[in-house]
Amino acid sequence: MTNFGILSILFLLLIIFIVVLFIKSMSKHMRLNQRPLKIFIAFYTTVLIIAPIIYLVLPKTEVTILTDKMQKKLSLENQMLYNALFENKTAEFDEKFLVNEWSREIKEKEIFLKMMNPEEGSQVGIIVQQSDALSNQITGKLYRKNYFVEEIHLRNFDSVNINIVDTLNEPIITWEDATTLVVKNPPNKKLSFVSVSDATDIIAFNNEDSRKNESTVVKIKEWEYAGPYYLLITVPKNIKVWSDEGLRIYK
Amino acid sequence: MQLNSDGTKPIYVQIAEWLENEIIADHLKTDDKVYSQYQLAELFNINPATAGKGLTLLLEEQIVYKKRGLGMFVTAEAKKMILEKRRNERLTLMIQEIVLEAKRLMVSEDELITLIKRASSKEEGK
Amino acid sequence: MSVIQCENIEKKFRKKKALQNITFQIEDEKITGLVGRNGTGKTTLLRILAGFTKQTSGTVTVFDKTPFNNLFVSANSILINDQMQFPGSFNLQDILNYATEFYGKWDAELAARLLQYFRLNPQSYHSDLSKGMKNTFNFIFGLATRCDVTLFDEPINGMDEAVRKDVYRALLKDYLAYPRTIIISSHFLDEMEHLLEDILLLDEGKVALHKSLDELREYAVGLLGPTEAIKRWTAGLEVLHEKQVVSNQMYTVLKAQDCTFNEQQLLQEGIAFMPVSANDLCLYLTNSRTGDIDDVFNE
Amino acid sequence: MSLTNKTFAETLQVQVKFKLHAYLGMIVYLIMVQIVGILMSLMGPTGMSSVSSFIDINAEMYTPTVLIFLSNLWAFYVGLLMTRHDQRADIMPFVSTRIMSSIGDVVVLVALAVYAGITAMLSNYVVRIVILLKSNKHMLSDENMFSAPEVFIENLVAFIFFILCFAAVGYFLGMIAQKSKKVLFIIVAVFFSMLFTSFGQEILLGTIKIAQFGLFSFMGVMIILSASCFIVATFLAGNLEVKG
Repeated sequence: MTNFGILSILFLLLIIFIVVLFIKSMSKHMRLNQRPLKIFIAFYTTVLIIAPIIYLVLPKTEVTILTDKMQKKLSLENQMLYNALFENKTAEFDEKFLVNEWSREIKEKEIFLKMMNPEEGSQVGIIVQQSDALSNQITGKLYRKNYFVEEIHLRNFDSVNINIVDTLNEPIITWEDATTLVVKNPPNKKLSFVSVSDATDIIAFNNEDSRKNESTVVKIKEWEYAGPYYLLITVPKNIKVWSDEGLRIYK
Repeated sequence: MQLNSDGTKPIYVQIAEWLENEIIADHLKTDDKVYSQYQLAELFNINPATAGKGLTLLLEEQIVYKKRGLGMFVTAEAKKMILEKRRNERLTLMIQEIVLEAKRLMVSEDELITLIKRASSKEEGK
Repeated sequence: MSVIQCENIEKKFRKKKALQNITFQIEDEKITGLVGRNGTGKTTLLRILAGFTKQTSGTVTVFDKTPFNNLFVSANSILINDQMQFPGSFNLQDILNYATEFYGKWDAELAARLLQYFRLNPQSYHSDLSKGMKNTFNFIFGLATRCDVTLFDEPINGMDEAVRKDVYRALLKDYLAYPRTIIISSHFLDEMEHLLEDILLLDEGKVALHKSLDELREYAVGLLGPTEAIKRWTAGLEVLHEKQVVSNQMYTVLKAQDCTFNEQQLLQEGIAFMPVSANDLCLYLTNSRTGDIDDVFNE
Repeated sequence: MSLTNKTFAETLQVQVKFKLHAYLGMIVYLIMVQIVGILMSLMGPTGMSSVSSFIDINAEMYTPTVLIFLSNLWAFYVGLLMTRHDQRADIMPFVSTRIMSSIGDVVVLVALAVYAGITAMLSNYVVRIVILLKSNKHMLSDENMFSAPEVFIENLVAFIFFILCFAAVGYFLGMIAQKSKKVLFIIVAVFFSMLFTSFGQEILLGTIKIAQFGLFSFMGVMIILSASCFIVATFLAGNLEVKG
């Protein structure tokens, strides 16, 4: 700490020196008269006084910071969805988690599932379900569970968790040919968060709560099953499903 | 009116002389109020103390008199006294010059007196 | 009543003595001329009186108070010099406005009228003025404060002759209307000696003379005549100044009190009496006695 | 002879008004410094980012830190400048004593520090407006003077004292420099040697620690530092002659 302290003080003195030189050279070139001075100062001051009011009325996209209770509830929902997917009882979750649905008639007796860029880690969990129907109809349902950003530490703030599910891009699911279904990870999504404060760390008083800023990290919660998406594919029994990654098929 | 400030004559003397001239010229008559030292100071652009000194000079010679709180006024004999004084001064000066000149020309005192007497009788004979 | 009293003032800058053994008193409502050659400590003396500088030893009182760090003295005295400066962002009008607030007896109308007369634009800036105009403004400032002790240090430097004349006149008129203690130091003694009542002559940090101007005029006499005759008459007397005019004629200045000789005799020997002007006398009193500039070239 | 006899307080009042006007230029420098501070805040916010396989998260933090820092430098400079001969000479044509002039300087510095503190805090809101207008970012935490007035006021008060302390140190060093360049050199040398010795560091860090206990101890440290600087400087000024 002490070495760092010395360096920062030396750095501070260097900047003092530069600023003093800057102001000195400025004062040589400027002719400051009373009236324009007063007008300028009054203008600046007025702008500053109005600024907080403007700031207050400007529209802002606020994020909901999850409480522990909320987060538990959301996690529970995720768990229930997960269970439902394997028990073919998804109907009650459709309203909340279903983001896309399709069906397709195929002539062949088999289909191939292909994952694009699996080395990045799939963001989509695929569940294949056999139905008793003897048609050539294949249906797909894309679910998106609750998804959190966890532990955003910002200076004096506690770490916060945020449900970012609404903001994610969807995976891309396409038919490469008549029998090959390709699932591609969702395109990269950039999320920017801003926090503003009147407090600075120069005068961070010995307040235990505001001292958790030793490590500033953003962590994305790793779930037991990777990725925020599930793709539920329902195929008739007479159609075989193949995949390079191997599959468990549920009845 | 300009004062001569080359140092030949102190300013207060010049002020006194100027006031005397005013009296001789009858611009100031008996019992007239004389300019105050402040008026004189402003008139001649001089320090009032200097002007005051000029007035004091006249006061001492009794050409003016002081009325308490009112100022200085011309005395009745002022004009006469000034004329007398100037006459004396001028004559003394001229005689001095004559004496000096006579000495240079090696004219004796007796001869000089004779010369003066002759000039005087000539003047009377006119 | 004496407004200014100095007793044995000494002022040292490092080791150099700027003033020594200065003792004098200045009475109320007098205009005193402070004269002396360059570097004889006139400015230092005025700065001590104004409380800008502290004397090394001795006592100074202005209104019976020590001027250094004294608010009362500061409120009732002003020193005008050409190093006077005002905040760069103030125009002349701003300066005058503040003077109204600072000085109890400030005459704003007089200041405004003088500014107009001397063609100084109230909207202009002090630092933009030429030297003469700056000094004119400073003079107006000093006059309008109506301070009971007003000190002018070389107030007329850089002014042209017409302005100088007006300035003298303005000073006199305002002094007549509002008498106060004024000290003026100036090189132009013969131009303004009619304004002065007293003369304080400094020479090499000491008071050489402190007299009324009239006394000064009668203080010395000049004798002009044959060298040999003058030498004979002035033997043993204090000679203030002497100068060989032509080979056998010389000019000598003596104290008037010493000249008890018979004028007639002197005149007979061809020696003429001449009055000595105050300006010349001050020069003689402060010149080094060992001759003048001519002697440098006569070697 | 009728002499004016104004009280110390009356004259001081006029003098403070005079000096505030004379230092209007300094306020303009402050504004310029703050504008630089606003730009610096916008260019380099304190923040961090994290990249996961398909989400990049970037989080930024905007506080008045830079503005306070720059305002402090400005205050230091103004304090230093006030002690310069030509600045002190500005009052000489008017009514003053050296001590009064110095007290006037202190009052003006306090006023300037208050102004600088308020404007520095408010400048942060200009930064916020620009951020909001530039892109619609998610507000992770919006702490402002309406939602958390206690934070605003606490920091404002602390900043004013912080700025004042810088001004006081500048004033003190400037006055020392006027008195003797040698002493100034010694003081600066002592300060630097303190940075490099463990004992000196302990003193400095101890002071910082005490200051960090809370608003009141921070104010206490700042007041003690500023007051001692001002008192010594005023004492020096009382004996300081105006050179000519």
